[in-house]
Amino acid sequence: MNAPDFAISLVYIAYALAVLLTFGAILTWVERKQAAIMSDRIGANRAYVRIPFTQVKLIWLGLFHGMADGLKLLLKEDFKPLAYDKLAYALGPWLAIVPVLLVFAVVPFGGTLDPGRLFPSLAEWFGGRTYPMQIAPIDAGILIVFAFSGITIIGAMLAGWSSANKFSLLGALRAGSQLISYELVMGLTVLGIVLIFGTVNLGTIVERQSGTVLGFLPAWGIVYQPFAAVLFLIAGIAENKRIPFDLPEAESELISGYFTEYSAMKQGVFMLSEFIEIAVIGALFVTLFFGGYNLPWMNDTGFVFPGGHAVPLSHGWVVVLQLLTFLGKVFLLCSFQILVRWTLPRFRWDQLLRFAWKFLLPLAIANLVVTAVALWVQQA
Amino acid sequence: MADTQLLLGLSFVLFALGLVGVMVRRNALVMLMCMELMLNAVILALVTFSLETATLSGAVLVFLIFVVAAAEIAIAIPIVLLLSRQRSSLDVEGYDRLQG
Amino acid sequence: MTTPRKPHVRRQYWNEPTMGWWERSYLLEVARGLAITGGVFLRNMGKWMTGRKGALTAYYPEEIRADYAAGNRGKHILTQRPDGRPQCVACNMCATVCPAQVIEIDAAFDPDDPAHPKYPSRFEIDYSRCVFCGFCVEACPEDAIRMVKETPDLPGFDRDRMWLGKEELLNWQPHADVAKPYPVRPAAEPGRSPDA
Amino acid sequence: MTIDQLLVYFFGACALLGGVLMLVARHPMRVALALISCMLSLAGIYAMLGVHVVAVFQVLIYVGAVMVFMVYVIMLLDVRDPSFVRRYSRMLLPGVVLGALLAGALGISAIRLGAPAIQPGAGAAPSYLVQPFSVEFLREYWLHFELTSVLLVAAVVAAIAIIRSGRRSDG
Repeated sequence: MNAPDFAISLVYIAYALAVLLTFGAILTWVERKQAAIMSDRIGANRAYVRIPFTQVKLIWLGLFHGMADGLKLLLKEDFKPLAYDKLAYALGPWLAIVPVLLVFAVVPFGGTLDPGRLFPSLAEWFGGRTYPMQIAPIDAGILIVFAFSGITIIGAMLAGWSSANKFSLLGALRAGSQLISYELVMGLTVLGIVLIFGTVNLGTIVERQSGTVLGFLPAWGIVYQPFAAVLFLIAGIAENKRIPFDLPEAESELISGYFTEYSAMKQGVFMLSEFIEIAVIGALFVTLFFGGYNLPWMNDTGFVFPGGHAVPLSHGWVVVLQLLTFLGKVFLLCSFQILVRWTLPRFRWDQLLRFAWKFLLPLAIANLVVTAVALWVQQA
Repeated sequence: MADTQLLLGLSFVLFALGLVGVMVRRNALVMLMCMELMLNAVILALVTFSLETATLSGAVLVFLIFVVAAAEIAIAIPIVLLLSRQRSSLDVEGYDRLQG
Repeated sequence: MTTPRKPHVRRQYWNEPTMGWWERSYLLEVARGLAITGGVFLRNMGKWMTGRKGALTAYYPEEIRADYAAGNRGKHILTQRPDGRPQCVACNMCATVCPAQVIEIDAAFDPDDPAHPKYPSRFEIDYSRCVFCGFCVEACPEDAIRMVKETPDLPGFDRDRMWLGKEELLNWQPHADVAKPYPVRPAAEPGRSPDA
Repeated sequence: MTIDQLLVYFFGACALLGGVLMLVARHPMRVALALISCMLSLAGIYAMLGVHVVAVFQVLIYVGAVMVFMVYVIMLLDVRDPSFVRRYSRMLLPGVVLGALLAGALGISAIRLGAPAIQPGAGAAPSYLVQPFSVEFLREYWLHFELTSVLLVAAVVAAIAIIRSGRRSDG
């Protein structure tokens, strides 16, 4: 690894962290505001930042509520219960957030970056190398996603078990069985996409989603696998334990489930990881089914419309457009998850597991078999 | 490339640790986990051999070991569950009914 | 050994929802629910984007509800004499009748006004406890306290702000209805000492 | 010494530490945590050696499935028994001696073996990327792969049978 590679990696990591943490902070506000607008209310609008030495208050539709929440969680008393196991208690929040952040390492958030063309003064230093906009372009992309989300399960279970609280323990048990069940469904739905694109490398999967099918449809995964997309989204929402599937932290039954005994920033870390997970699930969905950073009719040089009309763009604009496209799609997905959360009623616990094992899993397997047979027929 | 013999040595030591764990610990669950450690040590050795001989068979064998480990845990855990339900204890020294 | 468990009989309710198999399968209904909430969201969002208000609720302190009842009386005022002094003679009848005991009056002596030598040096109403029953208006012999349609600007971070004093109560927007002409009476005969 | 090599040493030390902690820790949950850290370190070693497939599946199957199951059971069976107070059985001394002997014997044999019989790079270096690896896997070893599924089915059936029999004996 030489200096330019290292610099690019640092830039990517900084970008990914900034994006994820911003999503985590903003989504707390978006969730409240969107819920308010959905139910004819106004929503959070009280927090403000006063410019020092003036009376100018920046309210900005209450955008600073996320900041206020963070500050409150930081400054609150960190109340430590008589934990059953101090080590596991301290480890819980970390195991919950770190794998979620790491998952984003394999998600491509843009096309190919040519820093030499972007900054001509540095062209010599970079020596004409190009970099895919992905922190770790590893060929085992999807597998890594599932590997890391397996670690989050252990985080939730450790947190619940070590709190020495029966509500936490129940929440942890529920978290364990729910996450394992739905991760299985998620893996099986993704296999259809893997079959179609013939790779598990997320970067390649996104590249193969550029272009069009049948002349007008964008060649996105959702066109090939609409059924798998729905199943994946369901399983994804279940994976980040949000409302139709929020049994592990059901407020009305279990106080707040496996992190009942956590307070101050430790609880904040759990909340933050949950909000980041919304964004990560959105990013995965976008990568697998929504064509990632691709816009229809766009390639590395600009737009080429079906009529043969072309709009060439410079490399910088293409990069910016790809980044923005990805962020916009992820934001739409987050918004959709929030819509689901404020619309659907919750499952009962037995219904939740029955839904996973008796409904989603057979459907996912059927989808996989149909896809495999269709591909086999096509190739034969 | 790291030293092959060092990796092999690590694998041996881990295997020995797992073996010692199975022998000296009293808790049934801990014994199971020590067996997992032994399997892990074997996997490390296999990967090292596979790298050393530049063949895939070692890595393939690793996958078969994964499956064996999953099957093993799927059977062993219900047995431990049943034992602990009967004796309400995980202490293997209490399981002496077969001693005759 | 174990008592046989009673067979579970599901209770029938009078308002049991009737669902066809399609609704029972829950698939289309999920999509329909999402469409409804999403539609509401998009409509309200469109209103916000175009500068209209997309909510039924009010910004509470900044925005006064438009739909207060016609008979709502939300604020007390003290009527004034033509010279601007309060008409109140500090008889304490409103404070006595007040069910929530929110009115506090300190009486004082004013030798310069022989007709009404007793006046309130302090007249305060604690709006955090006021029940807006209007008994004080009924009890007042001098027509010195009235209630008007405005609502006091109460919300704040401090409970002390909810005490309105004499100045605030006297500082009303004079309507024709409230500014009652005070009949000018001749001054009291000299020699009669005013009661303290 | 490159940074990769340093990382391999670091992960190796972590794995060793995890293995030792497994013997020392008192509560099964601590043992499980030590084992998880050991497995993650081993996965790190594999990743550093370039065997990405094995590294990912090590995390996916061992940490994500086997250890989750283990932790679940430890959580569920919070049994307090003498094994918490007295960690070691009567076999402590012979066990440790035997373990040391085994490690020593293996180590000596490894040293005496010296260079491997097959020279590295004798054949074409295999690719451990997911796609070539899985193609090779399913082309050469498909029968073994299918047989493992039989093993898994047998395991599941056995597990269900065990649970059933336990339930019957409970009454």
